[in-house]
Amino acid sequence: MDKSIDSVEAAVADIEDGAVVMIAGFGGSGIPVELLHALVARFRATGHPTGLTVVNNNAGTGAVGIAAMLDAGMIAKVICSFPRSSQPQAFQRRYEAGEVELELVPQGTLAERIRAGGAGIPAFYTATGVGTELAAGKPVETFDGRDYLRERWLKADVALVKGALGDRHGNLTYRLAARNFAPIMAMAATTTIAQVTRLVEPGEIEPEQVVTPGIFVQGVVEVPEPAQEEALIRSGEVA
Amino acid sequence: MDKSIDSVEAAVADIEDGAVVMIAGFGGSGIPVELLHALVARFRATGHPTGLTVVNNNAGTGAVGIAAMLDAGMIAKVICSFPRSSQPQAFQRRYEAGEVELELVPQGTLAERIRAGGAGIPAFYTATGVGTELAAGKPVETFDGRDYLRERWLKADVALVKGALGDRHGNLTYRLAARNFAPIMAMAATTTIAQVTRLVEPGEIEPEQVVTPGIFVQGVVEVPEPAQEEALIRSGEVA
Amino acid sequence: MEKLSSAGIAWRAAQDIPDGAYVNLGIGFPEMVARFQPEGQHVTYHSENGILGMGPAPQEGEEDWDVINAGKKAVTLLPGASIFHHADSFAMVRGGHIDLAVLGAYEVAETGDLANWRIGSRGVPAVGGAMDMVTGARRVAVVTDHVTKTGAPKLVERCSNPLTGVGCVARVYTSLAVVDVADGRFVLREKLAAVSMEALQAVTGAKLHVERDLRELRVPEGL
Amino acid sequence: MEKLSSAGIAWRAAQDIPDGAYVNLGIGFPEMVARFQPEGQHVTYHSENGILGMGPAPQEGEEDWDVINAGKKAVTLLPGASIFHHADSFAMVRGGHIDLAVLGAYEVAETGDLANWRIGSRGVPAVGGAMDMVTGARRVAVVTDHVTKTGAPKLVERCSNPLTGVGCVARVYTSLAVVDVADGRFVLREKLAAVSMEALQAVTGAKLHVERDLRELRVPEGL
Repeated sequence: MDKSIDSVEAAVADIEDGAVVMIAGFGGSGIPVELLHALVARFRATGHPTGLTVVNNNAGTGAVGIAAMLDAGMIAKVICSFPRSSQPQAFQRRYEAGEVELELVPQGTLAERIRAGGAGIPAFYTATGVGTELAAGKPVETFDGRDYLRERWLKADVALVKGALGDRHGNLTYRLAARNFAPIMAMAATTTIAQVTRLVEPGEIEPEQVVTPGIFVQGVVEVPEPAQEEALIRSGEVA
Repeated sequence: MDKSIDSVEAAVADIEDGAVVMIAGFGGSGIPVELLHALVARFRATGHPTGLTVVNNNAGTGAVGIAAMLDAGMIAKVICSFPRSSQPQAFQRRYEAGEVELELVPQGTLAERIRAGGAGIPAFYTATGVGTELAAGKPVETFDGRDYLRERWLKADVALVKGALGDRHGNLTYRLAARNFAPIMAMAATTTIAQVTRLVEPGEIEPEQVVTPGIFVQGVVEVPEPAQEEALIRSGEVA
Repeated sequence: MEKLSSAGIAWRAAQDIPDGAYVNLGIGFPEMVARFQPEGQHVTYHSENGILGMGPAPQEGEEDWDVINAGKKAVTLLPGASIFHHADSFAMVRGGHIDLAVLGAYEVAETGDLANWRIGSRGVPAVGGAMDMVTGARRVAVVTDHVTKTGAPKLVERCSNPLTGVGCVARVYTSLAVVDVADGRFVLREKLAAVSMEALQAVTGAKLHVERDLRELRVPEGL
Repeated sequence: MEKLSSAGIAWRAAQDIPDGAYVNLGIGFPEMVARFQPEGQHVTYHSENGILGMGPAPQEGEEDWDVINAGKKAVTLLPGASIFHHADSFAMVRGGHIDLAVLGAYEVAETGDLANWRIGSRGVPAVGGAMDMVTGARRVAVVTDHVTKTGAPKLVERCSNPLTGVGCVARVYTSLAVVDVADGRFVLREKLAAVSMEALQAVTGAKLHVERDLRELRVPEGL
């Protein structure tokens, strides 16, 4: 069972039009830049995939990563908690032109909906958002005297994540706080593709150190010197 | 902020009559034997704590650990998935005599209810148990054409867990599959006490290697050569 | 009546496990399926207590009692194994990440209902992870003798014992046959050559339907 | 009117944080509270993106952009820090494990309602973790100027902007006063000596109640 894939191009080749794509990362940390840019390149060359729904905490910065996808015009909808950044133009333009739909979800509810999708929990209750405009349309239930909203799971066709080590069985580790959404997105997607800084053999990651077990990962591609999105933007060398 | 405690006796001194106590472990793996035996000793000496509700996957084996607590008569109720073992007499006797109440919960639902307790989710839906006698009294809801039961969170006054390393801030690691219920029980209890094989200084556990962050742990006590319950029972040296 | 040994049933069940599958084996007899994994296939075994990549039992005296399976027996970790907590373990199950669960049974109904955790209301009830497994795994198979120790059918129209799950079983490997559950009917896929259709139906508590592709149930000699 | 600087407000808020507390600081101005943690007290700072035990910003040029806070600024990890994923991070928040959240505000109502994520319905809405924080943290405090840039009261009877949470704020540290929310009323706990009761009430959009223990709001010189 070897889940390794030879190139980022091959890794994103099967993503279909209209797919729901979870993209790991918080701000620039954990964004799988090379996978996203391979996806943009594929779209520019072929017109596919298009009409994507992207799930991420944010909605892109500058002209790289998710912003590059927005600029290319391949995203129809964004599900996120914070579609603002230091350079939010890519999203802002599309949003104000009515070219991209926004589903705004509180960050913790977003994380829990994703985790629920991965864990087979179709709905759960949270106090987050009760009494606010983001509660619109959501059933309210009272438990032990407190009101809670019912929230639904969130699943995806594809998750794109960035790992540190990855073995051929799909076991992953992450670099520091680049972990953020990756482990739960890997759980919630039918197909999870991980770019990893180093592809290793099964057994090279200690069983106790595995953060994402291989059962949640369908493809692993080595990107030995990955761009860090924040560093990339600050460097001014924009892809 | 030093959460270390000098002795197992001191670590269990504040557990009150009627408390809900989550006890980590699956079979004999991960059972905090020394904490449990300190609790039994305290009960034998003082008559307290008594009337406990114990949450564990099982209900004790032989005459040690949870079985010793049952034999002592300090447990009023057990919430578990599998109250059978190779030597189930302690529970069986009390159960058949009507001296201990049993709440039987499917193992995955038990784990998820505990996790929900720790994560502030008062209720969630699961397909587990639909159409069975364990669904009795539970609301059923249909999502996307499939029926699910609504299950409530499970919280505790105290969790007793067994770690490998523990630092003074309460950060924990676990030994191999002795991890099992400990991380989620630590989240779900008001007070979590961890016995650890080695008490270390903050910083000695790498941030990425911490399994249970210290925020979930209120007390850490070093037990340098802990008994492993299964090994203890097999050795025939029963406490 | 000629019948397969437990090893024979386990061998037959093992042949259907696809390469690369993530599999959970129930406590007891189903664990035997792992022994007959075909050469060259890679199957990853899951254990409820937080292990993926379980290997066979260690040599006696080499046991590490913190590396056990759901039946509390000592196991080993293969290269590529991982350890996780109980909520993550059942997220794998409930979330549909386990490709196949192989369980034992007291009864399987033609509706796919399974009863395997309790006989009537006797004794101390113990459910473990079975209810989670049968609703969560993508496919549920049963390995069992075709009849009970007293000769009563285990394949029935409706279960008489408390249910583990409703409509959850896809295939049953018995000591006499391989039977699928399809649209509320038992469809016979394979049977031992030495057992006649009439004899098989006589020890089965519900109608066995036969479609074109009925085959002989064969296992290697010596099992 | 005399008023505290931002640093003065942050200093005052920091004095109330108990030793051993787990604290989340909102993006922007609230982050300043960490600078004034009293000597000898141990406070553990949580960041939504999966860090406990955040330390101050690194030297310029030393940034590791995989160690950032919720505002995407580079931070450091202190001894005893831990890293976890986003669902675990918000389990800490939602599960009531964070002792204190300190946030900014557009408006706070005497009912404890908070509006801090959106002005009216203008622009691209962005909520981040604020709604989770105000319902999940055991205690919610606000640091803010007493009035808006145009001089309008921020402490009001009812919020006019979209709510972040209902009845969630326990205490407000402003540039003029420290005000508690208690039983649907604002209770003034401290005020600057130079500001009269009348002047303070005049820039406050709801009745300020005074109980016996009204004290002077004082911060160290130079802040």
